[in-house]
Amino acid sequence: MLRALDLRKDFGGLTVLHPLSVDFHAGEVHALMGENGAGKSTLMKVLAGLYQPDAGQVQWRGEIVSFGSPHDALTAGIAMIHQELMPIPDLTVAENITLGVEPAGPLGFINRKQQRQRALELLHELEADINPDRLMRTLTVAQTQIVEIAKALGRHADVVLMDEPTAALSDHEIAALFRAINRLKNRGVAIVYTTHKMNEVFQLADRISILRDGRLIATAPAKELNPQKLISLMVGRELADIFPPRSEPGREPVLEVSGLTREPAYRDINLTLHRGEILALAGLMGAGRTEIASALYGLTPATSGSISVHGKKVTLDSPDTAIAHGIGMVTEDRKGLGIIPALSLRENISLAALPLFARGPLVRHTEETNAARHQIQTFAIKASSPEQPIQQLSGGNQQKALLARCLLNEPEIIILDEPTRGIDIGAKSEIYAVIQKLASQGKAILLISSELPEVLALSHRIVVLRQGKTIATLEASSSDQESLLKLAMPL
Amino acid sequence: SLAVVLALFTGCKKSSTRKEGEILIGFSSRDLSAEYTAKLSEAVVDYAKTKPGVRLVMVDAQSDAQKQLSQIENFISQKADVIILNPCELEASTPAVDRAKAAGIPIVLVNQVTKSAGDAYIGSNDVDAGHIAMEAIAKQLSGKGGVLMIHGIMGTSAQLQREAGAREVFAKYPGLKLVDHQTASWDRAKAMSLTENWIQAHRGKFQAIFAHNDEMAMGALLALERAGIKKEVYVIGIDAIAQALTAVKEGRLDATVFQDAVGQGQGAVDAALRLARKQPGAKENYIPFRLVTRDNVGEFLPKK
Amino acid sequence: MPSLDRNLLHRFGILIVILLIGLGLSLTTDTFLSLSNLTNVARQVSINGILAIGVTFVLLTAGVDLSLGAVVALSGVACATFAHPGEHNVTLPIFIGLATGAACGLTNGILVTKGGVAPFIVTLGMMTVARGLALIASGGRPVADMSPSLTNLAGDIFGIPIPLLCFAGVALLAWIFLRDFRLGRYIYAVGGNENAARAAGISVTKVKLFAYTTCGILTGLAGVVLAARTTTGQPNAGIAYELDAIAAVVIGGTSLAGGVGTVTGTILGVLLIGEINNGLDLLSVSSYYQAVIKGVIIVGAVWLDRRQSRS
Amino acid sequence: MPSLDRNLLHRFGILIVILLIGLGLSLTTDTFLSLSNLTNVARQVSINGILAIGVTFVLLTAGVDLSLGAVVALSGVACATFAHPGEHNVTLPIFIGLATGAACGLTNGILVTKGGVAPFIVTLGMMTVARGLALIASGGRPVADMSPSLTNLAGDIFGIPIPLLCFAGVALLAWIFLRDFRLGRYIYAVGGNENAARAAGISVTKVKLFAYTTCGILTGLAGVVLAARTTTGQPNAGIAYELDAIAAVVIGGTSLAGGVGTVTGTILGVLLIGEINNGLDLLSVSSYYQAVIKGVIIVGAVWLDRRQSRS
Ligand SMILES: Nc1ncnc2c1ncn2[C@@H]1O[C@H](COP(=O)(O)OP(=O)(O)OP(=O)(O)O)[C@@H](O)[C@H]1O
Ligand SMILES: Nc1ncnc2c1ncn2[C@@H]1O[C@H](COP(=O)(O)OP(=O)(O)OP(=O)(O)O)[C@@H](O)[C@H]1O
Ligand SMILES: [Mg+2]
Ligand SMILES: [Mg+2]
Repeated sequence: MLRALDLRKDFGGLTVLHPLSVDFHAGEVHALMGENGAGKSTLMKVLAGLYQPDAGQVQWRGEIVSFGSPHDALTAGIAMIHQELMPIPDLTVAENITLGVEPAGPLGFINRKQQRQRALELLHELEADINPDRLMRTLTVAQTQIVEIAKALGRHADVVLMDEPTAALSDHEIAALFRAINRLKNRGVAIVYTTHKMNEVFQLADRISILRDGRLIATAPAKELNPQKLISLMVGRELADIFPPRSEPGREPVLEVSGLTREPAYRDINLTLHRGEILALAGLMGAGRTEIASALYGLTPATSGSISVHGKKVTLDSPDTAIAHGIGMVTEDRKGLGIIPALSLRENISLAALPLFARGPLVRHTEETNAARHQIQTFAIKASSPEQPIQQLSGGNQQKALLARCLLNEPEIIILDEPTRGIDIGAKSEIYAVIQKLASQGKAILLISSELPEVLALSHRIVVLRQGKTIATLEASSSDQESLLKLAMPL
Repeated sequence: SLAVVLALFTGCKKSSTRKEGEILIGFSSRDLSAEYTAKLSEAVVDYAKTKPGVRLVMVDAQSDAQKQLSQIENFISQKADVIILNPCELEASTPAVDRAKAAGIPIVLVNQVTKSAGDAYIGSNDVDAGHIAMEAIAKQLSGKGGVLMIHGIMGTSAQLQREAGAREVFAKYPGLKLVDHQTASWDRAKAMSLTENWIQAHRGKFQAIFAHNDEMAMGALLALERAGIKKEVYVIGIDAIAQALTAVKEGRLDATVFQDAVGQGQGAVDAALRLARKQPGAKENYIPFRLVTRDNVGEFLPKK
Repeated sequence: MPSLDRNLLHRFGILIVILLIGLGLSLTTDTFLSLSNLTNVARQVSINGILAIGVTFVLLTAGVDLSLGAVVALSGVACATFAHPGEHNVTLPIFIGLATGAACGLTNGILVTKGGVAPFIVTLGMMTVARGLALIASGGRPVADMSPSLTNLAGDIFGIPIPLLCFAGVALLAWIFLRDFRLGRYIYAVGGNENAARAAGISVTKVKLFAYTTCGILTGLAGVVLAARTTTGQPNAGIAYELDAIAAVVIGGTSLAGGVGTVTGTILGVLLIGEINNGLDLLSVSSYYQAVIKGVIIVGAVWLDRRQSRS
Repeated sequence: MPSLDRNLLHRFGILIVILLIGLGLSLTTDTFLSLSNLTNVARQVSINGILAIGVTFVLLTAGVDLSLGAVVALSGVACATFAHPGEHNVTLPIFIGLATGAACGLTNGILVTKGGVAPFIVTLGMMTVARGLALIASGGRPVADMSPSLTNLAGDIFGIPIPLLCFAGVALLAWIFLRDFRLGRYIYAVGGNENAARAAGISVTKVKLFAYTTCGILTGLAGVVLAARTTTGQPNAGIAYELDAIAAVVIGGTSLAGGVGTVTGTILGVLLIGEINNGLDLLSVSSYYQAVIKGVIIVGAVWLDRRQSRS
């Protein structure tokens, strides 16, 4: 139905997509797999009319077409869910969902009732409970992602390009999305799907195309592949075990939290984080994990309760005081609280640790550059040079850069909120190794992740949250996904 | 916060409450940030204070004719007994005069006329000022030579009329050549830059500079002095502001044209009171401009 | 509708300040609350009001328009040139005035969208160009001798100033348009997140062209009203009008970063500025102090408003 | 170091326009390329240059400063008041001028950061307040009778205008600062993404206070230089200077949205504006047409530059 013919895309002399051809069929889920920066998003954006190809063509229902803008692609029946979340912060959820296709009279007078109704239907299809009258800016990242999905579904398109739609979602919402995708499939819609979550691919995909460094490596029916094979095609080598062994945590408490409260997000939270321990916060979307982490990092201080670092009570009212107390954090909101888009990769990496490379007020550029290069190597960040503006990097590579930034400071207490969001499987295993190494060096790590296997395999203990309250604290080694989910579900 | 807002008002209690039999004069000044107008307005205010039973309310139109019109409307609703208007513009301030007349409130114009005649006029004709200044140049150059003219803000009445006066003189002396003319928006720094550029472009081709006000004349003077060619060029401005008078006395500035701010201001108050008390008097009172040179500058310098 | 009505409450702080100042003025002067004075205030705010509504469209798209004052002058001159008595029907000069404004706005829009030049630079350029054109067209002289049928447009009808009716009409249309029309919502979308709007299939170019042209037309209208009110087309009228207009919009809660703001907020901003100007004149505060007090009140009002809406 | 030097090339388009206009002027006039004229241009651009460097700091943080012109006037008046011959040492009035500017800038910064009021409103308020204070302090009259030791500061030293030396010194310091200082980097970070900068442990408040205060100090310096040049402290000097300064910065490629821009770009912007002003006077283009041509050239130059840097 939709076909890429020898498509090529360059950015400033750098070829990001080498001429490649793929077919996408009606009623089929076609997964695009590849490491970070392989060119998956770029391919999708070309198909969606957001980028113009530098060579090659797009064939749509047998005809050569050229989409000058997303508008053209949408009119033709191609919708896209973008990896970069794109909310319009001061419009309502309903307005965001129906953007561009508002039910309106001949003069353009919007029918608010229908608009709200349509939004509710789409949210319902995704089994999401979000009030359509809320302003987008009040939503969490996960909720924003659901709205983006609903927006694309509402186009009733014949092809839906989904670029990591589940990156910010937890299992509950993912299951709902999969049900919706299956319904689309049965209606004859072609789905192009990108993800870094291996289990999803084999659950969903009919066919899989693998990209590496902008080249198409293979296209094969999903049945003919298995995870090992897929990974080795993506990465170009075998990956033995992605989860490294855990080291023994220490006994000495590093971070103690008691009675932490900020209504309505969370109340009476008590936590103790020991030296060398990895403590996970688990819970469903909106359970309050991010909010608690934000309080521990001084981003949004709690209204009551106390926090002690190394036994000393501290007041964390801004991130700089948190950093001064040896706390570092990778935030979940990569775009809003993470990257400085116009600055280079080097400048983004060194930002929080600049005092380390300074003589008095002066920045020592060579040392800074060396440190940045080192981090780029450690985290295998794919960029043309450390001087490339970070906004030009692929989503996964931006995420790696933020991890690199946080760790450059060598904080004692590390808060990781969805640290591997959008990171490819190869890099993930490296990051897991880094996390374990940090723990074995005695750092205390607070991990928030919506990927339960990750939580179970990495952490020592798991605190389960439900609607802002601590429900249970479990030993990771003696827990499983099902019991975790059961605890996290609201009654 | 409430207290802060209310406190703002306590300073000015019932300041606008009328006393019995008091004469209320509304005065709209063209622009109090311009030195000449400020001087005139000060004369109006000070002189009104010496009159018993008179209260004068002054507002500043900041060179905006529409704002001035609003202020006259405000005076009408405050039921002023008489209005003194120092019009921003010849044309655009006309509706203000009409509005006052329609409301039956007598109106005195000062320093600048409008299309509709007021009930009295005190002032001078800016065309004369341009004429006097250019005549002085013509006399200095014996009717032959190159002249540069620095305009005020283009399209303002003073600029238009001063230019018109100057043009009359150019028409009279075919030997006088207008080498270049440009606006410096009444601003000293702009006039300085302009003159610096002119010195580059027209050096030797001009023997005099006529600036539409003294601020700009001072700017031209400073540029010429810096270039060391002041002796070759005759510079004249209009207004006779303090610094210009001092410069004339010191022999730096060649001349300026005096406009009697105090005379105009006091005259306006006298006329306003006559109208309020329905006494007869001259409808128009022209106070002539006078050329100020080193010879007569003593008369104009503020008495110590 | 929800987000907009809610916003009126968000601007509650400004309303409180307006009422407090009004209370203060009615206690300290006899005239402030009089019908004739309130009519005055209404008449006086109309021109700034029309401009502020227009520039609200542009600010919502995250743009800016510095050319308002100069375009007011140019449109006024254009209108007055065709308004000599007996020459043309009264509709022609009005049309010419609006068309001049529209042309300037459209040019701004084209340079911003197709040319990719920052709105600040484009409209600053338009500011000098329009001022120059106004001077050239008028020969630097005010264009007088306007037909009474046109200048009467600044008068009253049933005791209500016609400029106020224009302002009210424009505000009402803009309010409905921005609240309930697709294009109106697209203006918010483009200002809120231009990439998202484009990805949703909205033509960002068209939306911006519309916003700048609408602002231009309303600027033209303000020029016509000003010419009627002062009975002349003044080439040097309207200096710095853009600042008062943009200030009113921003006081009313519109963000210069685009995507947030309402017509009701803008109206409150216009009223606050008008009330301050009127009040300070009524109290006969000396003009040097007026400047200081006006600046302090405006910043203070916005500060209070933001504090209040944060809590 | 690299990212900043790279930007010089990015602004290549503006450099080309400057050189082309220069070539045109040296062909059509005998004087443009003369040493004395170039010295003139240098002298004339200095004040705008100092202001533009200052406001670059503010614009980089995604702020704006509309109070430049009024603060120039206020600082000039303050400086001149203490500069009567024989009263004080020459350093006192200079210090007073700078301190006045610093106080205004700091106030702006506090209102923006602690008060949470939009920079546009804060600095617009400061614009009226500072103008009012300048008029009050001077009684509406130019403060004359300045000591020659101060006014000589507008003169030359070894044939080089002292104002130019000030501009060059300020530009050099700012260039090094924004390139090599931690705080300089933080200014870019805050302007590029304020929330992310905060999350990276940067004190956004301190950075902004620094930017506004620096801008204030440089505005004070411009006020002192202007007072020295015109030998008076003028309460109504500097009107609309902010527009020329911001225009220069934006022409030089600094984004009003913050986070992007360089000192070298700003210098090019300042030179372009200075060259146009000088050239139009040398060619004796009539005032009316000067405005039109100036507007067209500025927009055209930025348009060319953006086209060129896109390819
Ligand atoms: N605007 C741009 N300018 C320059 N290079 C770009 C630009 N956009 C993307 N690239 C480069 O193109 C390459 C492919 O990026 P793309 O976003 O398609 O990767 P991806 O496969 O989606 O990766 P991820 O899994 O991390 O999302 C990357 O190396 C990236 O740096
Ligand atoms: N349905 C909802 N209605 C209103 N507010 C909600 C809703 N869901 C979540 N929130 C808000 O979100 C906050 C908790 O979200 P937080 O981001 O901390 O959760 P999380 O567990 O990290 O989930 P996520 O997976 O979304 O990151 C609370 O402040 C809560 O007010
Ligand atoms: Mg991607
Ligand atoms: Mg979260």
